Amino acid sequence: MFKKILIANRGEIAIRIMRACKELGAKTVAVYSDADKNSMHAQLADEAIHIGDSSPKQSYLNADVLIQAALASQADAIHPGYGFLSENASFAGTVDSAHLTFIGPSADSIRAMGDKAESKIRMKKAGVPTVPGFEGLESESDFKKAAEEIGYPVLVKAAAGGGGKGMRVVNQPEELHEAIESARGEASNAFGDDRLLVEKYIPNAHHIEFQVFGDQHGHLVHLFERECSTQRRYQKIIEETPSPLLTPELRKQMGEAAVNAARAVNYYNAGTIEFIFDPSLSTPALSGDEGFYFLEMNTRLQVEHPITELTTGLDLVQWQIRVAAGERFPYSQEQLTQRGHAIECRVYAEDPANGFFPSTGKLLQYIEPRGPGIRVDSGFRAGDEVSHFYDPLLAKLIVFGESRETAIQKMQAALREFVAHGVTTNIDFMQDVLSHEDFTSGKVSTKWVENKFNWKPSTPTFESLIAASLADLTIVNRPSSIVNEHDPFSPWKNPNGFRN
Amino acid sequence: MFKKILIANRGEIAIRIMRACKELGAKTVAVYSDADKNSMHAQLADEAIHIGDSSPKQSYLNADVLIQAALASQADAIHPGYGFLSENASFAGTVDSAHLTFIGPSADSIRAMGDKAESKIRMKKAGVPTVPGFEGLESESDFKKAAEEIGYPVLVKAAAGGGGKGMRVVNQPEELHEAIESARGEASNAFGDDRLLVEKYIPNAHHIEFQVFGDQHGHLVHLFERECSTQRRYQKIIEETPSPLLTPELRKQMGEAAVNAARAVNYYNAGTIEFIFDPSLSTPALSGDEGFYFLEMNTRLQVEHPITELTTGLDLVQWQIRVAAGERFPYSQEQLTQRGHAIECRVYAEDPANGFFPSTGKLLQYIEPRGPGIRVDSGFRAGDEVSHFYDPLLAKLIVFGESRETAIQKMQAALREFVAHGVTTNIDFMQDVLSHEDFTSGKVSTKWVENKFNWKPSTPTFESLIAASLADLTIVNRPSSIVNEHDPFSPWKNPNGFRN
Amino acid sequence: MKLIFDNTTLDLKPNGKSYIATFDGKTATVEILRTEKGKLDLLIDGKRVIAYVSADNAKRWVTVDGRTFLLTKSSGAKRRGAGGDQASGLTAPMPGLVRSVNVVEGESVTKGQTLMVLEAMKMEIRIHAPMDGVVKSLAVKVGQTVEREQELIKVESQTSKV
Amino acid sequence: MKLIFDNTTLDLKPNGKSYIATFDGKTATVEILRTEKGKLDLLIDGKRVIAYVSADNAKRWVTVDGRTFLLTKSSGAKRRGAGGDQASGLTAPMPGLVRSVNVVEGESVTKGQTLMVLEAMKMEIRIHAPMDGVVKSLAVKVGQTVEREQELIKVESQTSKV
Repeated sequence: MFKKILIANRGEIAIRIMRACKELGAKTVAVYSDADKNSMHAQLADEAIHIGDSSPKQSYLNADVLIQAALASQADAIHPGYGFLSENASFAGTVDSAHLTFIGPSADSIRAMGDKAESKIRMKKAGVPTVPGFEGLESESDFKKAAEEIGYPVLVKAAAGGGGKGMRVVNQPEELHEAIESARGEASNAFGDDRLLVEKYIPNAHHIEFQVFGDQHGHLVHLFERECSTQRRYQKIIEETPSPLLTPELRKQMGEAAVNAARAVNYYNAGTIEFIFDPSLSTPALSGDEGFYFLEMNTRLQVEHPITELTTGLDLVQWQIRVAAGERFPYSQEQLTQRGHAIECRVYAEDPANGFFPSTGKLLQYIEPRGPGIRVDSGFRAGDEVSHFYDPLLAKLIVFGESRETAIQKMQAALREFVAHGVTTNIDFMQDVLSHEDFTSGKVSTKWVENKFNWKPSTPTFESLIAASLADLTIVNRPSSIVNEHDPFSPWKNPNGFRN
Repeated sequence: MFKKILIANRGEIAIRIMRACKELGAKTVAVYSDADKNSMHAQLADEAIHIGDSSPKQSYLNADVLIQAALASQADAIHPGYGFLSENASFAGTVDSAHLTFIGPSADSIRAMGDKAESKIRMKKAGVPTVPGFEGLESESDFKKAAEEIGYPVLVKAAAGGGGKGMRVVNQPEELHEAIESARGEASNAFGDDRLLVEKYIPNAHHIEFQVFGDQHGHLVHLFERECSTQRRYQKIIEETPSPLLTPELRKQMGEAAVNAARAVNYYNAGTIEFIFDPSLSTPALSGDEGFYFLEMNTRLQVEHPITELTTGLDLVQWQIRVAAGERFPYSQEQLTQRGHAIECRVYAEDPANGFFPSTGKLLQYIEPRGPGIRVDSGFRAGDEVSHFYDPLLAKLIVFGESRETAIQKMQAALREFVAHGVTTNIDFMQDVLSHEDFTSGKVSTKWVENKFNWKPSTPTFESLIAASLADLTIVNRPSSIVNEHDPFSPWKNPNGFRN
Repeated sequence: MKLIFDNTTLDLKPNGKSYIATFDGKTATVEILRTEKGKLDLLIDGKRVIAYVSADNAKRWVTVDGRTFLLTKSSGAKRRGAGGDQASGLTAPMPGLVRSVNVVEGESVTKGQTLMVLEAMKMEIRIHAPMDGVVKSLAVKVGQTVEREQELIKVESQTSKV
Repeated sequence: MKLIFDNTTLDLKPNGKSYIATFDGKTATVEILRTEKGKLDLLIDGKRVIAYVSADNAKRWVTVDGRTFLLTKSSGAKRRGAGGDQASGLTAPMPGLVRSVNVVEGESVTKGQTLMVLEAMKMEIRIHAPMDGVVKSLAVKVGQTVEREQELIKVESQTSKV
């Protein structure tokens, strides 16, 4: 086992990793930027090393300075967390070259999954379903044939595309001609490349991913799925497991596909296979189509890993460290089981009424919910500053319940207990998502928040106006009595300066 | 389901129950004594009713005032928690008479298990093993015969006994005569009753209990065991599940005995069958003796119920409320499984170096550990007063790990993070118990703390003296800067008085 | 006394130990059970209400019954910009990079039209015209980094030109 | 400067930004990285040490490395009772009820002997003789309730009688 581990990350995930290190008896080294000099993650580590100014490029993305910090502190391994350099193959390689252990997959696995087009071809070869489609089509009759083979509706889209440009949904053969013409024109204008492809169009696509886990001795399993369809701006905000959509057969089939996908790149450590899922194919066997399609692989710990931990009983971060140290992962696929239901809500400092625009400021009050079955992974305390330099994730609120229904009830109770003042948050927004009948019936697809959920913040209640008024009368007028600046966990008073 | 539930208890268990009520959509009514007027449990409820002065007899043990509070607040049910009136059959009856629901077993079940001697006879009839022994013996040859039938060592003890008086361990027949004489004399002096009984003596007895759960429709199951042998002053301080001593066969056998015991009193709701366990009979079948013996039944929620919740995935308090409302408990014995390992440490305000003498005072600092797999059930915040009126339990620290080993590691890390200043606690003591090889090898019996573990607090380290000195130099001399009296969770400032 | 939050006025009258609150035709009797830093324990028409309140200048964050509201307290004087502003200066909501400027000075714009795009926190931030009008001045150009609250562009209301 | 906790004396000398601490023949260089209410972040001989410290009059609770110590700070003057006391008054450690008094005034007692039993928090609390001696006075009787710190009994040292 490692004696000392450097955590090349910040915030809640750095803290989560440190706890696992401490339980395994390994010392921890935190790194921090200028903006993070007062942050919780720097305080909880056995050592904290300053690595640069606030911009990620000058700190958490600076491979050289991270390696130097690891060598200087005599760490023997680096955990990259998620984001930043976690999926950077060359960083993983550099860590190896410095005779340190990278707590993650091999640089080769990261590289193989890093190129999205290449990886899709690789997955097809490995027999993993990808979205049915055809490339390299020339004549309109080629397109027609392809569309018929796929089955309507189809999507005509620019091969070079992205961001919805050069993309047309075609519901029936009569619409095909015009769709090709207009998409080709738009593609040509936008990308200087008028090649088009045709693929299956999935109107109410869900995002369902599978956690995979492997050791360095060739043992590879999946740890079941996570339903991550509640998204805004293509980013997940609510995740749950099990998915309300999967049958046991489908779960088995998708799990096997996930393991095959990971095996195709000789994967070890924790990874996630993301699938697009078509809920209209509730009986895929009849349609001759799997109904799920490889999207991409995340070759690192996932933000939403806690819901898998709660339902499988495993500590994924401890196992990441153990298998990186060469240990075998001891559970066979048959020994692994799902139990109960877990939901994660990502509490963001952002304004759902204003395009989910990030909100920055000082946390005037910050009270996390607590209680049986509630887990909060966070890196903030009252008095902390939410800066614009990093992701505005305040906390991951995770609950466990015996059933989906009780988990939703627990999450609602927990969200109602969460107090965060000083920034705008999505707490009220998520309460309303969770109580929407589309959510409770499992019908929320990846575009639902943008296309269907027309959220408005509630107008201030009589009670809230009374409270604000009485606070002014009884508290506000006494200097600094509302704001918690005397909180014992508020930022360091820093009378003696901080050692860099 | 109930609309409003009165919780006839205080502290951590009152809060635990309130959370379950909130998740089930029921309003909560707290009750509080004078000493508890600033306590957390009174603040977290939807309503709080003052019920009397600080002495339990005048408040939490006052059945009349509790019923009045329930009726006045229009509650439709009363949850008694543990302790206080929870095992008082006449209280349960009075609740029924007031047309309120008692969240617990029937008054008859409580009564049947309340008389320890009667319940033992009842258990024997039901085929539940009790400690082998004989009563009503007259001549020394009767005693000899009985001792031989039981097998040495045996215990000769006063039938009217208690507190170790009139009790002799007899290892071989030659010692019997003198033991009878001296025990008889002592019994006569102490109790005015010289009757003696002989029973099996178990040198390194363990305390292993089984959680049972039943609904009002006759369905009754067990939820596996809890090993509660780490005790001081006959009170549990560390509990874990599974027990490191049980084989699957023995677990099944004891579980069935527990269900039989509960069925014999037509039990429903949550209950616990406590067994004395003899670890020397590792292959009980060979000895013709079960190796486990009914001790008593606790007809209420157990303090240590959280470890069962973590390993079975069930919320016992929610189920208590549901079955009290008439719901069926939906799981068959076969559907219930244990997963992973859970440990509970009871953090007490007490001095292990001084006979575990309770410690009272104001919590100058109070920081609970947190993180994945850590649950803290508590009713205190920094600034709160630990009074002498009630049990000095500060918090229940509960951890979950995949294995016993990882759970112990997690508990050690969590105890090290726990900061409680202002009272003496057993935190350091428990760290040393957990790292003792007798504990890690599962050999701690109920008398181990008193008879074998010779604990001494560590002497202050150089580092602690340096810290105390520098604190004085840099902090203490600024007025009130060490003590957290500005903590936002400190006791109410109470500028407007409190409504009774 | 009257307290104004955003556009709403609440009237609060002491009444013995309690207060009578009036707002929008509704009336409630309020009693303060306790207060502590940032937290109020109230009895509103006999119902216990726990409220968390934080202040930052005129801003008030209030959490009641699991919902959080951001109110702006007004001194009671005329509210800023209410019908008064003719030229509106738009400022950067956070530090970032000017990625595109879509208009030129003197150009007519319609309410909601994208005037420029900033990049900050890996997001595109679109600066929209607050009203129909004319671009009076451009304070930044493409590629420039801007600070929070830095002025970006001034749009003059069309109504003032007519 | 010298600081005395219980029976131990620590010497602390400023040395530029740091301090040199000496105790029981050991020496360490200490630097304060940060302080906040009740918490110190120190560098002791290059090792980072987080310490929680709370004060209540002369008492200091210190938690370092997961262990908590209760120290009593001394002003440096002679410690109370060190060899001086001849008659020892025993007080109630917490409020309770006197359940039994096992001695009478004038009775000879031996160190450790149970003098009386209190009942508090459902526990029996035994009051033991702190030394060999004679019961000088009894301040309470059976059935009486006592407050914390209330005097119960006075025992006079035998040595002073010889």
